[in-house]
Amino acid sequence: MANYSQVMLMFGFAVVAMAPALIISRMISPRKRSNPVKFLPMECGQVPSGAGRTHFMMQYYAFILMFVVFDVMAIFLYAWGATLLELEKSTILPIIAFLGIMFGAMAYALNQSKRRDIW
Amino acid sequence: MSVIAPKFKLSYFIKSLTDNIFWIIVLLTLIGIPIIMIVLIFVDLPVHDGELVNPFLAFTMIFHPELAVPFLKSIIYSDFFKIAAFPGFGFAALLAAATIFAERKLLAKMQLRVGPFYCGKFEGILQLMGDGLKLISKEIIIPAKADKPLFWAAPVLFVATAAAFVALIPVAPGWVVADLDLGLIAVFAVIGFFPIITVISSWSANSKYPFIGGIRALHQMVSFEIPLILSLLGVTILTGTLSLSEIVHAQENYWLIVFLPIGAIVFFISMLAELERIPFDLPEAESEIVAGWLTEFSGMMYGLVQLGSYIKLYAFAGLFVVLFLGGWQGPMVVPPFPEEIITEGIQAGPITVQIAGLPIVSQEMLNGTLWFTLKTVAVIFFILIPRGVFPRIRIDMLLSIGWNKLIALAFVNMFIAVGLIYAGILGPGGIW
Amino acid sequence: MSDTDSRKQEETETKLVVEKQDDLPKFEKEQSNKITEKFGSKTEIAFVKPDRVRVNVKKEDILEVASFIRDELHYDHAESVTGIDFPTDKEIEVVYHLGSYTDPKLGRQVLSLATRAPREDVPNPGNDSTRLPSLRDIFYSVEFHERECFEMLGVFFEGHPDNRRLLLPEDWADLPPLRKDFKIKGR
Amino acid sequence: MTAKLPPGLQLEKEDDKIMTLNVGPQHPGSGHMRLIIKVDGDFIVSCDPDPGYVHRGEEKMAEYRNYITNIPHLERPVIHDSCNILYPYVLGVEELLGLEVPERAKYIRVIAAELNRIVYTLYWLGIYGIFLGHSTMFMWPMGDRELAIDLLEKLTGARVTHSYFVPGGIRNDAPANFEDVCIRQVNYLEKRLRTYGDIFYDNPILIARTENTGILTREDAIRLGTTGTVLRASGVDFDIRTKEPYDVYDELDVHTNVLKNGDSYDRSKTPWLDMLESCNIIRQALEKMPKSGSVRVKLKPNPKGGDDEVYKRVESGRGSLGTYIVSRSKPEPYRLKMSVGSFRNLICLPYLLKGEKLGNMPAVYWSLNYWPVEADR
Repeated sequence: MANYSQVMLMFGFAVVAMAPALIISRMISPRKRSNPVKFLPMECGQVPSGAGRTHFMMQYYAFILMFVVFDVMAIFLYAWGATLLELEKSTILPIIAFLGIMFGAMAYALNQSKRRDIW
Repeated sequence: MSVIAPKFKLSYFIKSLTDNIFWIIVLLTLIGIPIIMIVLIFVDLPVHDGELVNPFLAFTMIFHPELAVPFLKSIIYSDFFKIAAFPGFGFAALLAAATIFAERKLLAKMQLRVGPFYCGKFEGILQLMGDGLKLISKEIIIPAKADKPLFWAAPVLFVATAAAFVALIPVAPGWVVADLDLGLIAVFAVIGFFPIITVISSWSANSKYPFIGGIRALHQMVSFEIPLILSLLGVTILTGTLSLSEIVHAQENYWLIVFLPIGAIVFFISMLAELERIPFDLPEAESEIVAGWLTEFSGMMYGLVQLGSYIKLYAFAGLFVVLFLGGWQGPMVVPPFPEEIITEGIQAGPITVQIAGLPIVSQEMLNGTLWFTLKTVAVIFFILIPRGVFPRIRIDMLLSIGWNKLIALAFVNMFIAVGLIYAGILGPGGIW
Repeated sequence: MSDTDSRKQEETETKLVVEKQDDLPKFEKEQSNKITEKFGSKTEIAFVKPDRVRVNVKKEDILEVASFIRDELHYDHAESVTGIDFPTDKEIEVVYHLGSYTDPKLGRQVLSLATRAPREDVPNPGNDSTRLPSLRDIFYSVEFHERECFEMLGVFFEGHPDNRRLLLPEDWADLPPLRKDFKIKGR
Repeated sequence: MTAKLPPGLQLEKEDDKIMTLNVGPQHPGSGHMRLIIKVDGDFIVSCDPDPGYVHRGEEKMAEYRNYITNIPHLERPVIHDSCNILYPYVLGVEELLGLEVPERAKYIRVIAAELNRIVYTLYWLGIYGIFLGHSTMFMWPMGDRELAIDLLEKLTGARVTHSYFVPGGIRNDAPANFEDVCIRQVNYLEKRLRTYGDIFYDNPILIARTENTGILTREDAIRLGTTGTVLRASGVDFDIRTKEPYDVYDELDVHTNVLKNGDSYDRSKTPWLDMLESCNIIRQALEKMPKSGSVRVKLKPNPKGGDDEVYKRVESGRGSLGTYIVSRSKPEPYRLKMSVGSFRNLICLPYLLKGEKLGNMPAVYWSLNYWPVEADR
């Protein structure tokens, strides 16, 4: 288990190593609070109107829903794939059936995702 | 009297010099030495000759060559060195910096211009340092309505996640920060953090363009993660393991790209998309949404995100090498360490020193690192080239490529792998 | 420009009407004849030059004449819409330069259709009597040109769906800048 | 014009699903103008162009200066195409003053105008490349532009703002070795231009991105009064150089490039074909040009036009460029109106962008061959 903690250590090391860059930058860079317009969000030179984050529906939201299903499926396939050498050859059949079901579902979802008006 | 310093006087100059030297000495004594002490006390100190190396012993060792070598060795083989320097952060950051420079020069050559030229005597080699200095001395402007803690954290988290990714890449036999049994799964887990960070930063900026860019990044990474994961299924099937080091060991005779070219192509394309490089740089498409999710970043925050993305690039290139190009495997080109240095010692003037414990690192490690670096550089080169050749693609094209074509190809790849196993070409009875 | 000067010019301009029939280019003459046949005294052919014909109409008749030009003479788009300020006449002239893409015979031709709107000394763009009917329904391409004319000279085009400022800033509060009484500083 | 919105897009109802984006004036993909774009997710539901950020009142300024001093400032709207934007003005003044231009001057004018068209179009092409994310296509035209700029510098003495055309001819004669240098540079330039086809116009991603986006049908192109490359990409064979030849274009063999689809790809390809055609025209003109002779007729100081008006038009890099001069027996024009191609093409932008994806915005917008400074004048 020590190995997994090393990933976290690496993560922590990067945080500790990079935070000084921001702190030094904050220390040596000029800080002029002269103009409130300076701190407005980017709106191409105009005064911003409306909220920055709104209810914003990309028309491709269906793909994200598919991801939720297929990511799990992919990891499940890894459990099978890593032990393939030890398994009987006939175990491919249920996997193919499983993939068939998933492909059917995926084809339907892809077909539906072309309809922009479902969202 | 020059124009630059009209009030220049030699005596003042000498005074300022002596002042500076004085303060440097004072600060070093008051701050530097305590820091060294603290480091020596808290860092895991090696046991040498049955005796724990205490700070005072360590100090003596540093200046004693016969003792210094084992001490150095113990440092190099410590976890901290692995994390901070060699297979970890330092190595990755060095390669990332080299990549930035190489990219600029390479693109310049493709586009019939010279690229960075003036900073540094040779071909603008110090340009990167200049850029870094510029970025660090620029003001960091944070939009007034932003969620400040999240906004500050996002660039640091980005670099840190990229570093965590680097931790999983084996560079040479035994030289990996975290040698996991489920290394491949861990890679997917770490990759999964990038969209989250992107969305966090774009959400916290509270501005329209970063928001759209973040949503685009989410779509892009999400739709390319499935092909990315599935394209590596073939590797797992053929090698029967999820550990990256063992995958490399399995490629002793044949590189996996020989058997799984389709998987390699799918992985390469997904990699480009995950890295947000042209032609998949939709989240930063500057002509559509200013700079995408990077719009509100300024100064060093932007610099950190750039550093993080190039570290990520190195990590992905390294992953490609590990999975498909045989990792550190390659003919032995590093000459063996000369035995007579250990047996007879080094003749340095009147003194002959016999140093126990040399060589510090093994021949395999040097050779492996050399081959790994060469292959990684080659892959990075191929990642850089599309930027000069392709325009950016559109998000619906991207999604349809990801979901329709690449996933299908990934499954083709998987069945090729299964077929190779079941036909007996590879696997227990085959040529493996 | 002094008053007497410009008045004299106005007189000469109205007298430009065709006198030497023989020298005139044939094709252009046919075109202008078609207009005069149809509308008679409502229109006035200001000049007929090679490839260029100019027709002056009253602002009440311009829609009718423009539809005739589009449907019968096959001019299909407007090249430009120009407003010209004549302070001495207390009028603003608007000239539509019409051209044709569809009729290959008309490739060289540009027909100018001119009309005049009353001008007020103290303009209040959009609310005063400086009004003309919009030709947008007849020649779609005049949409932006008329918007420009509106902001630059204060000619309000009735029936134009989108009478907003185009080039000038939203907070422009001075005279319409292309009127003659708007002076450039220092000149 | 019925730009059909995809089903499910909300146009009428302004709820919080619609986000208003100000694209410009400080936006890498807008130029000096603003597009007020309303997006519903990834789709643009409406677009309202708002030019005028670089309005300089050229037309007003022209009323205060005489016919000669108007020349330098009238070319400012498009300094990359400064010969062409002066061309109709110079032609108009010549007609007003009744000047006869020497033959050699006419040819040199044509050469300068065509070179300038190349200079402008290469600039445009570079921007189109970078708008689509193709950075090589940004750098190559910018570098190759120098060839044509060097030629113009040799001819006119200035690199960008030439002020070369004057009523009655051109300002100065071409230098002695101009023809040799010109033909060599133009041949090389044409070779370079053909390589753009390989890297840009045959690029599969570019084709996939720009084909069938922002389609302007032939009828709409005519009805909206578009001009130049936009018009020709929609299948209308209209080029003023052949329809109403000015100077010596009637003695040259000018081929009009007409493409029929009217999508962004065709609109982006037409200027490139025009550049190749320009190389052709320059070579013809160099061949037919009188080798010596005067290039300019003497003008009286402070010339006055009569009580007259002229409307002259030429084909510039962005389409028909008309200048309408009303003269009232004064040394200054009474009214000068420039009807520029960019301004005329701008009108199709709201129609082309409606219902398009946001990613297509730069591809469609810049394919209109639009130059914000020229549209504002």
